Amino acid sequence: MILGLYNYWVVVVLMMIGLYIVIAHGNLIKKIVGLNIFQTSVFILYISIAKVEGGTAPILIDGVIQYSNPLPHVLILTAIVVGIATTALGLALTVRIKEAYGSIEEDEIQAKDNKEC
Amino acid sequence: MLTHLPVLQVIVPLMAAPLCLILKRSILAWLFAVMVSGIAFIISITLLQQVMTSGTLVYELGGWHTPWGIEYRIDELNAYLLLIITGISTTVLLAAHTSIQKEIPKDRHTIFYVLYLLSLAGMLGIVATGDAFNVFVFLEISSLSAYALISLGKDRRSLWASYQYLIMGTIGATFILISIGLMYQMTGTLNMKDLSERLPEVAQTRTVFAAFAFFIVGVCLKLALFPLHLWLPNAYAYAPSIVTAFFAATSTKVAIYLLIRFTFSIFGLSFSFTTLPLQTLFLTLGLIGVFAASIAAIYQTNVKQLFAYSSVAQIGYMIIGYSMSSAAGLTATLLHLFNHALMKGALFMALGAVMYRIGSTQLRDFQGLGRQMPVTMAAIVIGGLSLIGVPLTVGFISKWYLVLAAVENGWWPVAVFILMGSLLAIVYVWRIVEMAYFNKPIVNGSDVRQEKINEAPLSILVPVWILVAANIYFGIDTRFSVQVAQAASQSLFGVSP
Amino acid sequence: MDIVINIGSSVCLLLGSFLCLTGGVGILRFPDFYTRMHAAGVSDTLAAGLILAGLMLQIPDGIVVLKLMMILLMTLFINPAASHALAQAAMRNGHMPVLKKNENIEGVEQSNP
Amino acid sequence: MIIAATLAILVAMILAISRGIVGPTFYDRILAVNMFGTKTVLLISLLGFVMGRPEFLDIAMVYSLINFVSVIGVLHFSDSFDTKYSQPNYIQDNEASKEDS
Amino acid sequence: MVMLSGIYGLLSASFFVVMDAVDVAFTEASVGAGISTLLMLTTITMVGRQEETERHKPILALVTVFITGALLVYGTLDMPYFGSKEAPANLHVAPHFINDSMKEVGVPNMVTAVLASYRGFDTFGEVAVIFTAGVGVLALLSVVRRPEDDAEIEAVNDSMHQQHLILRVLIKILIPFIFLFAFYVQFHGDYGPGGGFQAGVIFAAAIILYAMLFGLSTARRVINQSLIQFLSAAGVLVYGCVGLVSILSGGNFLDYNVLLSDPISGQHLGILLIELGVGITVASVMILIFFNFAGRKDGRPNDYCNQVNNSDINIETRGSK
Repeated sequence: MILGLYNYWVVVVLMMIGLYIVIAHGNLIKKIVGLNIFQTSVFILYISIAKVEGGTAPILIDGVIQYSNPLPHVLILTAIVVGIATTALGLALTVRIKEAYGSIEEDEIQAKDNKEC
Repeated sequence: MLTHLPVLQVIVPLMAAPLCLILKRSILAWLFAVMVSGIAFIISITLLQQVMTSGTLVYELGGWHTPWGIEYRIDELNAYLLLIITGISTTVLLAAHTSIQKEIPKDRHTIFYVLYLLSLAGMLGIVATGDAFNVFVFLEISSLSAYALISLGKDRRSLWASYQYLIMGTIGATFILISIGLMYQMTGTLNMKDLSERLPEVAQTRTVFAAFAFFIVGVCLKLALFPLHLWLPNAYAYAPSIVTAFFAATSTKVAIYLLIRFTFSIFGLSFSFTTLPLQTLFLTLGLIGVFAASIAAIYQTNVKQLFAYSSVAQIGYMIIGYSMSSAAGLTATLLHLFNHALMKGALFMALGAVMYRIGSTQLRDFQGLGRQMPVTMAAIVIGGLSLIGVPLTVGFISKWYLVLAAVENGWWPVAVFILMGSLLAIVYVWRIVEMAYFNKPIVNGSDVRQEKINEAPLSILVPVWILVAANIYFGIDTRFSVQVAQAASQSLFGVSP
Repeated sequence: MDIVINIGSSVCLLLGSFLCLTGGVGILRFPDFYTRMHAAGVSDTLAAGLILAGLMLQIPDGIVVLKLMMILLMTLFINPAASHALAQAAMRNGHMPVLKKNENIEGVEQSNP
Repeated sequence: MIIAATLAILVAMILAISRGIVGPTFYDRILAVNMFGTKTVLLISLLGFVMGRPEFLDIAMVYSLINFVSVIGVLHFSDSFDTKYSQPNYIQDNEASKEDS
Repeated sequence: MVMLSGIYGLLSASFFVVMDAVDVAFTEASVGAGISTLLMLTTITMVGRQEETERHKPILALVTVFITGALLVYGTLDMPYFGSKEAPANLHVAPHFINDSMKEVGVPNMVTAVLASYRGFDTFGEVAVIFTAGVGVLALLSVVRRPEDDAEIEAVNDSMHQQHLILRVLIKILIPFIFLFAFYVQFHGDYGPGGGFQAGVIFAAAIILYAMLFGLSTARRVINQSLIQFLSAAGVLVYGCVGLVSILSGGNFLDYNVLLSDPISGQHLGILLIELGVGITVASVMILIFFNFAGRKDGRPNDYCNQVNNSDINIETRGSK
């Protein structure tokens, strides 16, 4: 009964892990990894929505009438692109931060900023 | 061609951006960007006229009928927002060429314009679209370019600010994505109109409640509402001045638009304000935001940061108006959107002029600037007065409507609090005025200011004064802004079930 | 004829799975990097070949077989090359295989058998 | 038969991933990832057959390619890693041992 | 950590295959496991691998995480069951795509039909997003290159890459096949999984492979910076121009029906062109991003650092006196 929702709970767990990494880790690269996990969990949520029992991949072939829902797939394709764009930009920022501050630990950067102020 | 205006509004800047990258030469890119932004401005004026005369415009992209395709749906609220964004963008761009000379390395000037146009296109896309997922896509265009623009700042802290913004912004956007996914799951559609028709059937489910909550949190992150505002002051303070002027005047407005659009048009008024204690929540957060941010602003030593905190406070005012969930309150919010865009645009651009001349916006460097840069400082003072809400400026108009709306709702204490918030604004504006006019320029031996500081170049002053003049003009002649804001809020209340 | 093909494919698949498992156990149980690599690299390549061959026998559809062939070729090219590069990089960066005490490379003190 | 092979591969994947987590050296992890990648290629090919849509072998192909690219990438960049991170905890002296093993 | 995230990418991609989302699996495989892992590796080599185990704000993090998680679990309670055919999501809009897309668009792959035609504007936005990322990375990381640097780097590279002889030979053989595969994916997207985005990533992967093994400057000689900048802009423009042409021929933006006299072949042409635009932009932006990351590593970032530091000082001078 309630197990009919297990797939969504996997998403929740992944999302919690991702979010935890983003907030709790001080390392800038790890934060971005966390962000990736967080985003991927949302992708899985969408794809789970699209799955239809007994359906097959949404590419027409003869003799199949039950397909999975193609719309979330399209949305997620777009979202993946957005995700990689964000990752690339975030990593580029990390590189620049390392060059400017000499560190990629959140605490150290903040300490250096406070000293300047 | 007129029927294509809704889409041209967005794709003109969007396609101009890659062209700009091909242009290479900075001056060419600037002229091109100004031209494009000007065209967008003209389009938005035409759109507003069309909407006011003939009602909501609908444009089906790709010729597919909704809900299968994506549609653009322009009503009074959208047209109003489009006008604000393109207007501010054009004025700010006029000053860009001079201002970025000293703030951005030479080889990145073209890239700056490309990103600027992308950001503009992203915001316009968010506002114009009538499709929930399309909102997310354009939200990301505007945010990604925003991160890059902010990181172009001269100070290394701009990088850190941009990184923080990136993390917060992405979490916010992903929350919005979750919310759209949940809504899609319950209704099977992404079109806003269709959503608003199909959501009431499932409004009692916990899934829709979760979708609503996720949306509110996500958009509040983007909005920099009080407890989630931490990214904003740094991002505004260390970004290049032009970028700050543009974002302060527009980007939070777009987030407010999203909030209004989703809560009023999609979830519907009755749902939005009954499932969550939204009214109390937003009222409290708005009030705390006004006070906390104003007090924080008083203690800032960097003028840019000071005004950034003041932006957070102003967002608080808008949220207060929004939380009244009455037509009058919403009108006040919309008016304040417009007016705040004018004030902050003028103020941050004037700061850009200061930055251009003295290379700093630290408060202590403002000593005696009143005499050295009288025209710029006059602009800052008028902007500050407007922020306080002195009569004859736009600030007064929006505060007036806000107080009226509060009184109409019977929320007397709120009205009092709003007035007290203005008192705090007096304090921080006064600090600048005092520093600039009542202190002598630093002339002691430290040879910092051995060369005389001149008035800022005309190419910055003209756009600044255009906005300042608009501040005064719309403070006296309120017909236009009030009329449009009222039409917009009435249409929202008309739509809601 | 069909039965022969079926049996052939089953045998291939089973052998492949067995090799997969051995490789998996090997990568976990062997004492040092180089032996693990031996387990992974050798058994993996053969296992991939067998499984893909087994699949090829299952469906005599032209394009599918062609794709499987491509995958097989890629695996055959890539796996040994990757293993080679990996071993070389490890070697260059100062990784030494674990040897028995009496089989020491000259001049190398063995600390950890 | 295919199901059995799928299961075997899943088990092998688990073993590989545990080696990847345990380490102990950097190269062990790369090895595990590489093996994991190969297994995924096989898994996807098999899954195509399980689901009766063997056209989707394209994905397996991309996988093998990407797997290769990432292993090469790791190696390429590992040249610039400090060797101290690879912790030669078996052997103290690396100088004398060049190609003679 | 990064290795594991690569594995994670692979795993989630296999999950997508199980969920029937082949196109998504395709993309996630090439992006999640490939490109983003590579970028992370590059970043790590540039910033060093120092790690701090200490977590700050763990309580705040836990509280936030649990509130979010609880909210989502709460939200799932009223969801239709996983895989249910009666879920509203599968009843309202989607059946139209499944049943009528062949008639209206004429493409067997529904995902491509929806992506390129029904929701073509989303895809335009997606191209713009990737273009934005490319420009953003350019803004952050591009360094002005000097010829003498190139020579020096080349010398270093030569010594460094001597040992990869086998790989180099192998890659020389493989690269044409990879290109072939990329073109196959690009133009076969109507019928099977694939399309412009995936093809672009594969194409970029081939170039990146080449750059890693033969040195960046060798690769740059083939594809220089201004060329990829131009191409990345051109892809967006191709896409946009298809839309403008359809406006000019009397349809709405991105209405491919009006491109040719026959709507179905118009759709085919439109989809072909926009996928081409997507492919060009994605490939060039990926290459652009990688080159700028790697170029930053090999190049002389110190110049820029000094410049930044100097400007910092300029800012502070007035205040500090």
